[in-house]
Amino acid sequence: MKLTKLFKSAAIGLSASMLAVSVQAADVIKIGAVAPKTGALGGGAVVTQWPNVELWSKQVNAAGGLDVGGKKMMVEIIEYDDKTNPGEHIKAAQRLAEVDKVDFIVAPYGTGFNLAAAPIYAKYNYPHIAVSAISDKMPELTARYSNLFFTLGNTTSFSESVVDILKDMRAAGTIGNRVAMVNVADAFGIELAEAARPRLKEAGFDIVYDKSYPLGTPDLSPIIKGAKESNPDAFVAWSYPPDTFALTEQAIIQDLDVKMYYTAVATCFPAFVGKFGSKINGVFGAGGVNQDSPDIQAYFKAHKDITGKDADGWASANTYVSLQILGQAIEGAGTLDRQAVIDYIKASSFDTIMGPISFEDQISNRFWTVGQWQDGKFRGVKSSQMAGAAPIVAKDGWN
Amino acid sequence: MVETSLVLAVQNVTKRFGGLVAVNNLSFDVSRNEVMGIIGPNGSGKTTMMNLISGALALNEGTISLNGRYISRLSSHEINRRGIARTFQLVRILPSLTLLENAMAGMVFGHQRLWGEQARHEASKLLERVGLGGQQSVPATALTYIDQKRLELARALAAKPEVLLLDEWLAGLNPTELQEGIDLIHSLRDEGITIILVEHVMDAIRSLCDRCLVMAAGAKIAEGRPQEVLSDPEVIKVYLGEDI
Amino acid sequence: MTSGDVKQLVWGAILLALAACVPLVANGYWMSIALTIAMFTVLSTSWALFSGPTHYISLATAAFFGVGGFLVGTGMSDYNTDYWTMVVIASLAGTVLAFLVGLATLRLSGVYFVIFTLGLAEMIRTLVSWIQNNFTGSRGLYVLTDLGEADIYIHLVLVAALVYLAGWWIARSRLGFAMRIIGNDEMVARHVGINTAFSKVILFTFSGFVASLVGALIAPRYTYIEPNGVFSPELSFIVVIMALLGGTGRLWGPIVGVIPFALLQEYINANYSNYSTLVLGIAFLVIVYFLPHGVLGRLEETWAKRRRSTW
Amino acid sequence: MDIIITGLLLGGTYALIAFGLNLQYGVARIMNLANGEMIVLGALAAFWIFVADAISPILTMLIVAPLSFFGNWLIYRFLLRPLVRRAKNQGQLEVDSILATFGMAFALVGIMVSIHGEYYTYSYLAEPFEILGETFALNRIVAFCFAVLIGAALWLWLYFTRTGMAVRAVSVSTEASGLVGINVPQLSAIAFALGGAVTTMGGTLISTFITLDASVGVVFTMKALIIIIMGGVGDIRGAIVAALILGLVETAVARLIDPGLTLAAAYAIFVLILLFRPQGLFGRKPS
Repeated sequence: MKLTKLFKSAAIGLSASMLAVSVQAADVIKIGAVAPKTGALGGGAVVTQWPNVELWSKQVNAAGGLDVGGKKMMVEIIEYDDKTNPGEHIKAAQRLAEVDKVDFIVAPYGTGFNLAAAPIYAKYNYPHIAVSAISDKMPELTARYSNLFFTLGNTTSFSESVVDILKDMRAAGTIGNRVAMVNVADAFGIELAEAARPRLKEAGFDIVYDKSYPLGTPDLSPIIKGAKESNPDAFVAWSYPPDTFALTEQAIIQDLDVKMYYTAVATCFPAFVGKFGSKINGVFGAGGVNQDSPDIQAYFKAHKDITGKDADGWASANTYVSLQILGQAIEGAGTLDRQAVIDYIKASSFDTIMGPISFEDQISNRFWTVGQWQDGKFRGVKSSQMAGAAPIVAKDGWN
Repeated sequence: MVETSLVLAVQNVTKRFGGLVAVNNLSFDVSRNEVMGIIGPNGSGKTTMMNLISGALALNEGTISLNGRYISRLSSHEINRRGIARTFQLVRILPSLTLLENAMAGMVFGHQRLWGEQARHEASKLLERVGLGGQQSVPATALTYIDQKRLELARALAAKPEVLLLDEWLAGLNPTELQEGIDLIHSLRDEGITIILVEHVMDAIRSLCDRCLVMAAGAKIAEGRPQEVLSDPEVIKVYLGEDI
Repeated sequence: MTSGDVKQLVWGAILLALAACVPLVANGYWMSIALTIAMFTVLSTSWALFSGPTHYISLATAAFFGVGGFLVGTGMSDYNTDYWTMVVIASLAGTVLAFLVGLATLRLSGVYFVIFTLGLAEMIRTLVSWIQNNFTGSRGLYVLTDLGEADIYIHLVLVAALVYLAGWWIARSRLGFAMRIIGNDEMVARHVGINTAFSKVILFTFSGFVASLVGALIAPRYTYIEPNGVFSPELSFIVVIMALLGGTGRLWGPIVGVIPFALLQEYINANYSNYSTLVLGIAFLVIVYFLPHGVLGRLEETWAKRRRSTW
Repeated sequence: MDIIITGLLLGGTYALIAFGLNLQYGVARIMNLANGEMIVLGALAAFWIFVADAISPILTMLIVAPLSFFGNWLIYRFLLRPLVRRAKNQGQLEVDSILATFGMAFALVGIMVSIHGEYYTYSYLAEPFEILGETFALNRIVAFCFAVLIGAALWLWLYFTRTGMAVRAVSVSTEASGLVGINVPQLSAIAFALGGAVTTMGGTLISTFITLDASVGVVFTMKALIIIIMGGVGDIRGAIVAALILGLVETAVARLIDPGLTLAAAYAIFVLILLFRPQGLFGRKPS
């Protein structure tokens, strides 16, 4: 008796919840996100990628959802940890498409992952707005995958901008011709160092120290010592997050006194200034934002209020922008039809916290390339077509 | 005549472990069809000598030759393939294999190379011979210590060796088993196998050995027929202590 | 060949044929799981061909796998070589490397062997990074082919067929018998005339060849090859663990570890996405404590029981 | 000179990584693949407490050590002891402990990610310190001093106390030690717990100059394994010598040849040593 009752109520509950799901499904836009929470890139994705997914979805839902052809639809995020493993990522992407049947996806984190997953997302024709990917193969890839968009820029412009800064500083008489350059022996560091080498030489700089170090080197003091002995005017490191911290710590300790000091990824992280405080005033790093823009300031505030964390000074905003683009494209197309949304992205200009963004052959040419820590803020100083670049200052010791 | 019957020649062999000289400039010959005993107190280098012959250890100086060809630089599997098989002082069976497989192990890769049905057939005959018939598919771990020794002998014989090295193979047998063991070794000799044995059981040495080599502290102190050697005062002194 | 041997071959062929039919029914998601399973089945089974009988735990899989993937990437990106040419070159290079590594490890045993292979794999990984950085001058390694997951899967099933056939043959050959003797007692093995070095190197080389072939075949799935990704030491550990989980006593042992483990991992990732690592760890501990002899051991126990109860 | 000091400092770091695992593997016979995660746990504690209350990592280390000892003791008692008991031989135990500690490593990573998924980085004693006119990082020097202290304390304990002698006996032969009346299970538990405590202390110290994150543990596990194997299992002197060799080689290669080859050179040295001494520098020859 009791048992049948239990069964009955369970059955009613089950069908009710199934009903709820199907009702909900009609009103909800499902968006899948696969990025690392653990593994080699976990530490970076947790700063740059995940908080923005959270921030954007909460903001959209707080505003009542996205307007899809006159109907307000809430967004629901389905997230998976790819453990910084390409195989895992591909599997999770397939699961999003086949099992969860998500309507859209958030692009993966990291160059390799965006490229590894591109064929999968292309197969299901998801608009794939790759943020954290820097490559010179972008034109070839966008030709191959018509759903793929790039926003963060390419290797060439990143290395060119650094060379431009060196040229500017040399012209101003702050530095001479001696440049020490190091790179992490990983695809990212190798590509950038290779792109920079001929440009530096062409611009008449002497590369007085040019070495790589393996990923995961525990002690980078020999690098800084070696660089210091070469008596450079400028120091450029195509580095990854843990080495960016370690190189800078050693540079401070060894007092590597250069007027131009550049480290690449993670220089813009809140943890970077959190660790070094005012000592890193004048340090250059990859990326940047326009700190004076009211939109950016509002974004930073919302980021802190909603996720409880500080945004970084570069890729965070870009990641958020890519989600803004996706949201606006869905609203603009007025449908969840992916091809329509892709076509809309290709054809339209988007009003984002970084200003208007549009795509030319699926590649956006508006992005920051170099930023600099100036009085506690990471300001964009070099860019491709961005407004509001701050003037560069020479580094004046490690105080 | 004497020349052709020489099977194994050990010449001026020395083996050192760090500062310890385990075998010191030792020489002896073994003729075809002979049973040669190596005796001596514990730690006198008997087992080391066996290991040098079988290639388990590399010697420092000297040479060992089999049928006139040097084997002292060869590795143990090559020595085995030339026709020297052995048993170990502390029994080494192959625990996860069956009895039949244990016996077969000796004939697949060594001096005699059989495989397949023929090998199985020969191996089961050998098991029969050492007294382990009818237990072919029993796992080797199920055997008693004594039966494990029989099994090890079967494995050594499986190679159809020219020279068989027995390292205290008779130790620990009860009188009945001992007699069986001695008979077995006799019959092996009758088949033309040359045998070198390290042994403490004096009865066995007396009844089995044609010749004996007495070692003390790595060196040879006597060599000859068992009766002569065992009555040598020097040998008695070594065995029973200085005082007598 | 006994009738039992033939029966095994027929069964194996039927199962592999069934496995080859998976792309006909699976959707993309199940296809990618099947691909993962196929990849680890081949890697773990070929690993166990060497490590199962000898009990030598090799952590060098990633080195060979990495050489396969990396050479395919380099050849296609930097030298515009055709994919299949590179697959052949890469697996040959992996084989030669495995042969050299096999020779180098001969004197080692136990945990020294385990860690030696780990250190060697790491050395190769950092050397490759350095060479790429300084000489090949690559700007990102792309493996752009028209091969879909189903194609790659079929390739892997073919390699699996090769591995199982090799395993089946080895188990019936002198070589397999020699390996079992070596696993029992290497000293005895030498004294019954087995060239232990030769036997070990042969099998080690074969498993290295398979790993590099798999690395080359799976490369199109990743599109973009990073040395630190394909040489990941984690892969070596996972291969060992899946094989041990299944059981290395039989040729089909690893696969009964790979399939449930891959599915379990998938289930955890799908349902506990925020805590997947934690839940996976706990699941692991539960497996170790409740399946003491691996899946294979449990299966054989159950069969033994059933047989006893029916008789 | 500069190279030697830098190399020694790095070697000290490596010694900190390897001491604990050496005790755990050498005595308790547990090939602990979660060793690196213990290091990261120590680093996480230091980072967390430093960022929250600006408490010195040195102090944190003293708080963490007994906690870690207790925690590792529990792990051994309740998770590993059953494995030791059911293992029929050393090989079986090795396989089981690899599987079990691999699971533990996963679980620990999962826990740490949920506590703090970002990089653990902060500045503590990141100041220049001059020795013979060359500049070194003070935090590395402090860590080196502690490595020396911990190493010396372990050595004194192992060679001059009754328990220490018993521990060494167990490391030579578990069976024989049991026969002469040594309480092997209890000593193994102590060695494992102490090893864990030392490892965590190492992690706390290392966090002052290396940026870690929750998933980085496996890198340290591999380094530690290589060091103890290079030194010879269970030998504390071996671990120290191996750690210093690695530190010196890496630094010398970085300064004199190419920083890109540091790790390759370190592994090459390891490989060469094992080729010529298959039992490690101080290991006993297998009989």
